Amino acid sequence: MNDLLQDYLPLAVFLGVAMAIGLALLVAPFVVAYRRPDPEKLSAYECGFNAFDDARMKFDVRFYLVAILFIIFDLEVSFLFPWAVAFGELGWFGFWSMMVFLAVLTVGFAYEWKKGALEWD
Amino acid sequence: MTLAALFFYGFASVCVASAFMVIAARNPVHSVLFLILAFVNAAGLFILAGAEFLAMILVVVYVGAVAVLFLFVVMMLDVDFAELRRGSLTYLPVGALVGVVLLVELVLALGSWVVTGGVTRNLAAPTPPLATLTNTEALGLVLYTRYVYFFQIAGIVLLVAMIGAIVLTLRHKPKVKRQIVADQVRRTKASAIEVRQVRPGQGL
Amino acid sequence: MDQAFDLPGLYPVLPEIALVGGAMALLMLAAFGGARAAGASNWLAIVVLGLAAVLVVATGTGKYEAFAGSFVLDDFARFMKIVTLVGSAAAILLAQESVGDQARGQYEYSVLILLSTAGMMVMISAADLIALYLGLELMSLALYVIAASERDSLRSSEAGLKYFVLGALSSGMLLYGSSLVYGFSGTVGFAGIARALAGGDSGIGLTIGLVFIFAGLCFKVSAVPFHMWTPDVYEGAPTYVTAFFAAAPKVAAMAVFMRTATNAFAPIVVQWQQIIVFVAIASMALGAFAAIGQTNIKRLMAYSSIGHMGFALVGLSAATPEGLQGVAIYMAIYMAMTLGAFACILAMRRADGAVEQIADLAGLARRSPTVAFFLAMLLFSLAGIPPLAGFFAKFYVFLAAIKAGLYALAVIGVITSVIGAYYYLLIIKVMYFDEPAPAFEPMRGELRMVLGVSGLFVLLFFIYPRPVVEAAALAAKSLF
Amino acid sequence: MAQLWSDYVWPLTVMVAQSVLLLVVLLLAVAYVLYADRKVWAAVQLRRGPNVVGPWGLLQSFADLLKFVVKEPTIPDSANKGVFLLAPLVTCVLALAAWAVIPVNAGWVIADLNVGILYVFAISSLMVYGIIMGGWASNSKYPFLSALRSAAQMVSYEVSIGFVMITVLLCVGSLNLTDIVDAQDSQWGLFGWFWLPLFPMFAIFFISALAETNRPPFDLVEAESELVAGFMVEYGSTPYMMFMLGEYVAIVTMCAMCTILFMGGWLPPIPVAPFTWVPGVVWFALKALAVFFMFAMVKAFVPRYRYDQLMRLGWKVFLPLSLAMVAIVAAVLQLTGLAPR
Repeated sequence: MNDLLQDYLPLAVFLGVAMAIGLALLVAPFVVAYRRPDPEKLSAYECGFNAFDDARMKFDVRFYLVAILFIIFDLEVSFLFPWAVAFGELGWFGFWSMMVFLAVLTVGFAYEWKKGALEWD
Repeated sequence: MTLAALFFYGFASVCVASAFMVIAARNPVHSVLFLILAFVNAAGLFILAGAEFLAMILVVVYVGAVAVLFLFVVMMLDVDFAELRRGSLTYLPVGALVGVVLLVELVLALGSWVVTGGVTRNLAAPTPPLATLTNTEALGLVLYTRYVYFFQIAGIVLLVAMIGAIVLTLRHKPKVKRQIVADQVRRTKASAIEVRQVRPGQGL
Repeated sequence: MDQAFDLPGLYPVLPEIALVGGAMALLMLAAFGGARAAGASNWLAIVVLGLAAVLVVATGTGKYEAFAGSFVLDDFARFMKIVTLVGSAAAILLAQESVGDQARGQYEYSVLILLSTAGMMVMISAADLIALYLGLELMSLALYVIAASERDSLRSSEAGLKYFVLGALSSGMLLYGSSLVYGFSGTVGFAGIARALAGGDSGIGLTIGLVFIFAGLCFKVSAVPFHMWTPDVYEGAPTYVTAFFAAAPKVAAMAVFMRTATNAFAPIVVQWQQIIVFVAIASMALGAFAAIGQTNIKRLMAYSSIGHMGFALVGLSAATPEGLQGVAIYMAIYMAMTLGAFACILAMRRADGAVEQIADLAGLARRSPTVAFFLAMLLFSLAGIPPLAGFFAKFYVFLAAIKAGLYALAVIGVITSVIGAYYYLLIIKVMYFDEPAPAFEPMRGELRMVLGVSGLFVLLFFIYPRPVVEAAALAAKSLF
Repeated sequence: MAQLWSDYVWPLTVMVAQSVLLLVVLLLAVAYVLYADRKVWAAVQLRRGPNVVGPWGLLQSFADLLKFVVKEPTIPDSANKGVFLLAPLVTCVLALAAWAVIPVNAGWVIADLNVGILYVFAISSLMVYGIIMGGWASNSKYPFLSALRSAAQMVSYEVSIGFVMITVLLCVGSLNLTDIVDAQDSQWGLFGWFWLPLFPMFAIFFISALAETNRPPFDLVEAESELVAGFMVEYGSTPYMMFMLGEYVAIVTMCAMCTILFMGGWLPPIPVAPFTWVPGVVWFALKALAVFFMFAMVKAFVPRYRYDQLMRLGWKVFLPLSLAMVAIVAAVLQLTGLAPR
């Protein structure tokens, strides 16, 4: 337990140092650089003319579908990690256990494919 | 160990504070970003508890996948959350009451908690010491054999989620021309080119 | 690795495997087999449910355990599983709509029903908190999708969303309770929890955990403090979906409620008895009073089902084998009555679409006397008028309550059922004595079948009640 | 007091020193990787590339840094200021964070985590936030479209990367990155590394890494002909540079991961005398550089994918292929009894 935390302490230190470097870079131009903002300079870019309307808009539900499918497959991958690590000791039972799990999700995948959820139009 | 305690209080207080900000922030995107902060701090707490695998999975699944979906929804859906929120103040007393009740119960429950011999004796699969087995492997050793039933049900739940996502969201636009790679590859010279003799002045 | 996991151990789980395997096969067949296979999916789903029922019966009697005790197949599980499977099959029959309803032709409906039923079976057999939770989620997730399945209908989407949000809240409570129970007892198995409770040194934490678990389960059976979703979801969801919601999931949730209460929390029966008594009284009262003003028949059925869950919980609060026998009988009869009533509601359709106001039933007796007669019988039975099945259902639970010394509860139950009779009789009055409203379209064959079977069951139950009563007695005994 | 020194202050100082050292080396490496990228690209197009600042243009990247720092930072009026500035910070810090667990030689690693590869996986799944946040906070149309595209794109290839990692883990039996390299140590040298038995997965990993880091041919995020510069349109000065820095650090990370997973990390290609004398870190750098050379070449001569083709490749080709390979590799290991115990 203590050993475990000792593994993570350098990680925390490293993240701290990385954060410091990042912050330094971010702040640097605000300190040293010349600044003279004007309204034209600070307007949103839209190919040279003023923006027609707000950039917040509704978009295709397809992006949500991709995100949802990703969550499902991400979970599948998460289930695979401990399996892969313990694989040698699990034997055939563990192997088939995972194959059944993957088969269930492959059925879902085939269904998605056939329904056209993976098409992009 | 004092360092561990320091980290614990750091993670815990940031976690609670950001959880509070999730409901207090005016901008829903800020809410989600605070939610992510809360998740990351919870992962930190998991590590302090020795559950490094769960900590990473928390980050991968909740921060890397679920919160992305949340962000999609609140950033891009263009919902006027201020409007939605307007009525919510009237429910505040009820919500606060429920929250207080939960808090009191939690305090009562944990206040009386002593790890009795019974608790540790009853454990179905005690965690092996970290020195001998990483907790990823310890999990792997029981999840797919001893707890195969739960594991498979989890698979079926994911299947239902897939079907549900498609039933509820998939719509096909009519008249979309799609690229069918197999058809393109299958074209040969014979099927694609026709050689015709064109007589001058007559055309085809 | 662990030799306990050889294949013969899977024998009692075969019905679940059949359901899930059947659902996946159906999904593949319908997705790849074209329109004809998709059209046949409802019938195939019924075949799969039948197969599962046969497999349940084929296990004979006695108690089997699988997966280190997470899965129990005893007489109680068998009884409840058969009831659930019949309920799901009937719901698919009711949904087999031949004429132009919009969502038809979607084979996902029957696949989701199969998977949801698999979740119910897992719940019914659950002997630990993880199995309970997973079964519940499997069931609910499919239900959320089904509730919102008519995407173009605002009401359906709203119903799905409401159901989902409140359902997620209830799952959260259940999980919170489960984690408290696990933390204080060190185990998730029901037997282990009972041992820890009997040991007596577990403090208040287990009781608080119990309260939260019960709150989560009350959501699922729509008992009173957690009933808010019921009327809106019943009204908003497509009617054939409501018919499903009102039947099988309630049975499964009640079954898991019974097993949790009697197996895991047996040593603190005094504590949970109080909760159940309160919930039962509140549900009966709300079911009786709130239903009176309703004009929409689906909303009315929602309040009616809340009331009926209250009556069923009267049996559970007795915490005796007789009481649980009463609940088992109650759930079987309740399901028959509900499905019959929904067959009639689904038949309320005119050329311009389905209607669902009580006023639309006016003069039904003159338009189609047979349907009116059966519906009247079902309503009488729901009201609990002898000698119909509904009377016996109430009789057994009240009897058990009196035997357990819960006199006040039994008296309140009788009073609320008298009040509740008022609105059932009101519908009968509308059907028989009001000026006829425009006629409905003729009833479909499947609806006739469901209505006929449930009507006859309700009507003739008193002649030969033994099989159900005895099976329920066996079932209740196996819990103790 | 002396105990406080030996227990806390000294170890912490060492850790900070190590971290700073690694980060400085990493940033220097990135500066020259950037230079190499431009040079390779230029060479393919028969140009010179940067050749003015310093001998052969070697100081070009440092001049760029200086230029960015003295440029005027602008924050659009309509932007969400906090998130706008947070986005580049997140991108940059996350990209650097992955390096905490990457071993460049036996024992040369900041934090030797048991779950190292999962940590890298987690970090790479978080990289999408910088882009979404930047795209959203700019409150401008091009960044918005770009953020959408990139989120869907990165998420799609994440899954295949996960499956590829699983196949490697099956052969190793540990999540620790040092263990993964050690598992490739054999008498056959480079033929014992995983690129040979898992060649299809190596290819999938390489291509997915391109997509994951938004490199050409999958750079639809910035696709200058349609989205101008994607989510970075509104950025300038160091915030812009931090996005670029994050991107390149992520590329170098992916090269390093390729090296560790498939090319034996710091192991010499032929385990005999003259090769074993060379320090491991040199081998590691050489291998990572070789992978980066492929990155650069792909950028130079593969045309950009169309969005639907990109999604098709991810979901319909890589996902089923890598999923099948997980099953096949597991079956083969189980049948031959080669699975590590």
